[in-house]
Amino acid sequence: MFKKVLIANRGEIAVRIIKACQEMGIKTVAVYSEVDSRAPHVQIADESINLGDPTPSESYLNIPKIIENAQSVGAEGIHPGYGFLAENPDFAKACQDKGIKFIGPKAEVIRLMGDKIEAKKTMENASVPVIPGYHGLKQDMATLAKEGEKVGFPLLVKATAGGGGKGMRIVNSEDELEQSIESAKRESKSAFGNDSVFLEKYLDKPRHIEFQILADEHGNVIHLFERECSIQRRHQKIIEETPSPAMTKELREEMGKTAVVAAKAVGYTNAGTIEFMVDGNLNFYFMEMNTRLQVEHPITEATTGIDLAKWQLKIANDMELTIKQKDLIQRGHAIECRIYAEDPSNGFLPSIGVLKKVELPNGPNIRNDTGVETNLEITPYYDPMLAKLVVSAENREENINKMIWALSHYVVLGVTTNISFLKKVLEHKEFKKGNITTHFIDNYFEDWIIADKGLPLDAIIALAVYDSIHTRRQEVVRFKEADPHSPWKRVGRWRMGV
Amino acid sequence: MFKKVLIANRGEIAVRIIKACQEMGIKTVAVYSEVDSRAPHVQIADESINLGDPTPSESYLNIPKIIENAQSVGAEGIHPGYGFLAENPDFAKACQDKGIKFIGPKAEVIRLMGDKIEAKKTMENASVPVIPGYHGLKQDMATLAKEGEKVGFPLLVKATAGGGGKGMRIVNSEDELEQSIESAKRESKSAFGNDSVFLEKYLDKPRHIEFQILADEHGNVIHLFERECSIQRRHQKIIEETPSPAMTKELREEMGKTAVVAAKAVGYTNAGTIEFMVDGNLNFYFMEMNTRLQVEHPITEATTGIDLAKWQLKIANDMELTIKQKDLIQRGHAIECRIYAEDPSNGFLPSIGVLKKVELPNGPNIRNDTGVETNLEITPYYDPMLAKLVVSAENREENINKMIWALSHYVVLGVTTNISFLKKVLEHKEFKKGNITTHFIDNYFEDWIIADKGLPLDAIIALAVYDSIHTRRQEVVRFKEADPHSPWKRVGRWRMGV
Amino acid sequence: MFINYEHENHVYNVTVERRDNQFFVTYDNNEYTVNATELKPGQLKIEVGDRVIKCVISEGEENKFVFIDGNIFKVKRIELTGQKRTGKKESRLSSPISGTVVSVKIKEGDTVKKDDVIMVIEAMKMEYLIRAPYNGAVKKVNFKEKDQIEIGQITAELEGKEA
Amino acid sequence: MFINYEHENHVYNVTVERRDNQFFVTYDNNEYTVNATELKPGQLKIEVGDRVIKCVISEGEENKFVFIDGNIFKVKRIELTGQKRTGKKESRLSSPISGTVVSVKIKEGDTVKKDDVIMVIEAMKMEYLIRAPYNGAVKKVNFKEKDQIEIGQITAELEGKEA
Repeated sequence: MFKKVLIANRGEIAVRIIKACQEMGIKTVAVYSEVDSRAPHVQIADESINLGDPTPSESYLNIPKIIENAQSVGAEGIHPGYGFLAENPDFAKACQDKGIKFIGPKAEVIRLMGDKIEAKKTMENASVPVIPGYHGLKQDMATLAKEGEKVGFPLLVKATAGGGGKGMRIVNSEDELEQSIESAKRESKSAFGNDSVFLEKYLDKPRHIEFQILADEHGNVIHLFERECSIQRRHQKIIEETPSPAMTKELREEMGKTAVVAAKAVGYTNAGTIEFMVDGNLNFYFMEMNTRLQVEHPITEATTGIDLAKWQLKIANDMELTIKQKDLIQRGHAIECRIYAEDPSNGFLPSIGVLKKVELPNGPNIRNDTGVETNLEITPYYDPMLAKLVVSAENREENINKMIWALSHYVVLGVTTNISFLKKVLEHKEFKKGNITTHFIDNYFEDWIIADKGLPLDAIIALAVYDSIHTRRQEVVRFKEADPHSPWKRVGRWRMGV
Repeated sequence: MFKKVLIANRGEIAVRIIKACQEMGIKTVAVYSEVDSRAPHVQIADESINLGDPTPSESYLNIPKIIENAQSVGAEGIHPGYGFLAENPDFAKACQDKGIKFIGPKAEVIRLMGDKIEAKKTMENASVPVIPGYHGLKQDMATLAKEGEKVGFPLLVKATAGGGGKGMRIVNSEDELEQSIESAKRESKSAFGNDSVFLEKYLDKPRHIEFQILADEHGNVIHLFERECSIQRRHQKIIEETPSPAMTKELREEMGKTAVVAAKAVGYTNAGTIEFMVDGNLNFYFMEMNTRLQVEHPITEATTGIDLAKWQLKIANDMELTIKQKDLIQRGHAIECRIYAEDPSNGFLPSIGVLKKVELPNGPNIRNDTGVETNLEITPYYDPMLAKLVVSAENREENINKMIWALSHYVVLGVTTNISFLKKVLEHKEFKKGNITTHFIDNYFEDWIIADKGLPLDAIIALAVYDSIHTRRQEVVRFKEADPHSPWKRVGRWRMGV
Repeated sequence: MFINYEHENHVYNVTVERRDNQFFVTYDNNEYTVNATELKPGQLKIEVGDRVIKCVISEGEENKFVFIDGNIFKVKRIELTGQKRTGKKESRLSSPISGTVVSVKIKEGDTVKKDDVIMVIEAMKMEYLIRAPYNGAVKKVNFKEKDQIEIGQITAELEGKEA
Repeated sequence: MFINYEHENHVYNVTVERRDNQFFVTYDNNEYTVNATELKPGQLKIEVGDRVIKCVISEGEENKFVFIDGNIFKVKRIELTGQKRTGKKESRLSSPISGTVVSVKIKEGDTVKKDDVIMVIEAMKMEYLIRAPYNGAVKKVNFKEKDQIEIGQITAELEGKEA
């Protein structure tokens, strides 16, 4: 097994991988940018390296700097986590060239699957169903506009190199097509250094259902069942669950087999995910392959009992998969909620600031994957996901109630979070019935505003008591002496002049 | 389902049950004695009741006071946890008489199983194997001495009403018999109000292996596999695991069936445990039945995916078991370590004081069941168990490493704990091989002393740095001005004059 | 003691008097007699008659954060002096986030229509569009491509009127 | 600064000087130059050459607790004045725990043999036996049945000598 591994990431995923390594007796090296010097992943790692400037391109995306440091500390492997360099084939290649094991698939496979157009072609050739669309190389506006009309509206514009909703636009009519293409290209250029896009049919009642794959370097490939990831805002998943409420035994078997075929078609190794779109009639289409550990991997771990991060390390160490497909059992139900520093009542705008208090819910079958703690500052440099809350129970109904309990006990003060919003989604009667699609948030929560009834009485009483305890005596006197005839001294609620 | 349940307990088990209730939408009522007024179980409950005097007989063992309070707050059920009133048939009866549902088996069954002699007779009649011994009613010293010689040495003296090592003595030779019987009787009298004892053959290479039972009130009984509980100090379990390293598929099936037979023989309902002794040749004998939720129930939950506390509530609500024996699967491996405020290098003497800092390890498949937190005081009134650490993994070897990692990151400052000791046990090569018996601690750790090499260099450096940061300037000056010729000013380690 | 809390453009006036662990809170013409204990810093247990309020309160630089019943409220304690204060006007021309300007769609003198995109700001790997709140003429553009912009800064000035 | 730490009847003498975040620690004739940061109250990250020490230190009323590398050490900082201090003598006649006396086996004037049980104390539902540390005669019995006894209190006085 590796003696030392560098984790080229930050936040909760760096923490999760560091712990997996430490449990296996592998020494860990964290990297961090200046603003992250006191972050939990730095605190728990055995060693840590300052990458300097917080701008991602100067730190967590800086390939030469990371590779040089890995060499200088003698790391035998690099785990890229997700995001940043996880799906960058040049990084995987650079590791390989320097004799460092990249903990993930081969660079060629990352490159192939990273090109969404080539990926679809490869899958079509392997008889994996794909969504109709335009995946051509001609990227001029005239061609794209023409092809877009052929595919028909609504359609999706997607960045060829994209992922996680970046460089993606829904186009409802011809009018919006050009501006959407332009904007998607620009976002993709900035995020991935590539402005190529493709167009795709937009499905009716679409669900996003993906299959987890593990493949060793000896030709063995298994799938670890599905994850339902339809609950998305701004095309980013916020709630994932498994099993999917839409799934039948037969469909699961068929999609699972297809996922294994897809992975084998590209000679895939290590952990990966085949993302499918499933329509209202349970037709499924290959969407893309994520060549890395997913954010939502814990729900698969909770229901299968398999530690995916540890298997990534074992596979990268040339170990053969000892788990057989027939021995795998999906048991119980798991949900993940992503805790974001963002404002759901204001277009999910990220929120920054100092975390004045973080207190996590805990109990049986409650898993907190977190990269933050009290007094840490949330900066605008990186993704605003603070933590993941993963719960599991014997069945979906119990589990939804468990998640609502856990969210109700999740304290994050100092930045605006999506916690209340997540709770409202879980409490929604259509969610409880399992009637979800990727449009769920847009359909039911478009104009959602937190606390639309204002500050509740209990909060007012609590604040008054708190201030009464914490206000210094001289201040109390000053307040007491305030003009008793002031028009502001009536006691109640009123709207400020706007 | 119940609308409101009172939890007649404290510490981690009260916390665990309160959370189970809350997830199910049941309002909870905590009870507490004066010294526990700020304990976590009081903080998280929906309501709480002060029982006053910390002496157990005045508070957590005070049946009329608890029942009156349950009535006055309108609790429909009482969960007794473990210890205190959990196995007190009078309490179960008193609940029943007042129309409050006791969440556990019927009073008669508790009474029958609480009488160790009657319990064995009942089991023998049901063809459940029992250990040879004297279980007679004659309790005079002459009879006991004579019967003891018949059973032969070594033998065990056990309190008829006992449990958890209280009122239990091992007797190696005739010389020790009388004093041991006397002492066991006294301890039993004080703990259970009953000084009746029995004598029992002491087995070779004995393992303590128990089976978890769930029985509904409609005649359905299932078992949830075994727990290996051989690692004990002073006859109290400190490390439990499942599956047992000694178990074979055939033995598991046979013991499981026997456990179900035993439960059915007494008309058992709700969650319970059949404790067996297993000798070096894998012969097994019924030892006793625990008519309650066990301390170590989480390892069964981790490997079966079943929430035992929730099932207790469902069964008490007349629900039928929906889990069938054939659908149950034991998956992966789970270990529990009991974190005690006690000093393993000094006869496991309890330690009291204020918890200056509590920081729990966390990560995937790490469960912390705890009833304490930073700044809480550990008083001499109750059992010194602070918390339970439960970890699970794909297999035993990985799981032992995981537990060692978790214990190494478990911070409890302010009282002496058994954490370092637990780690040493897990690291022992015979433990790793699974070669364990109930004598394991006595055999390998009799004279164990923490940190026998004294304070390590790193601790000295850390302390010096800490004090340098935290000593006020004027104090530093005073230290600087200390007599430079003092004989104490050589820098190193020396033993104090004794 | 008389206190004003501001929460989402509303002001809540409340008085509180303390006697040991008992507090008398008056709000909206009702008086509440409550018993309260601070279990841990910021963590209060408050009894109002039969009801128990559990909450966690934490102070930021400007705001207080109240966690209560699973919800969080950001509140500012304000001093009112008898002068009616004017609430901060939220302008749709101000940046909703600190980030980098990636595209400027207008220049001085341009005429824009309501909802036209005038600037694109990128932060945390997402794009945010600034749209014209009304029809008008561009008077001044305050940022150019690649500039850093802070939350609340005004992206551009428009002549025209709010619809 | 010169400091003495007591740990399990041993004294450790150490000096430390600070310059910003750099510390010069001398122990047992070696000097260590270390860089240290207090990440959170009591949580230190200390770099000694290539090595990183992570520890958590917490202060009780009398003792400091050091968590390091999975182990915990209870340490007392003591002042030594040049007078050789005598270590506290652990007497086997003192109670190892606070609890209740459940049985007294001896009375004044009795003769006891080494290891005879002289008193039984119950605490936290467990029994602890006080045994005679040597052969001797009972001079005084300080507690009777049902008395409360505190940790360290002397259960009885014996005449005789330690073997």
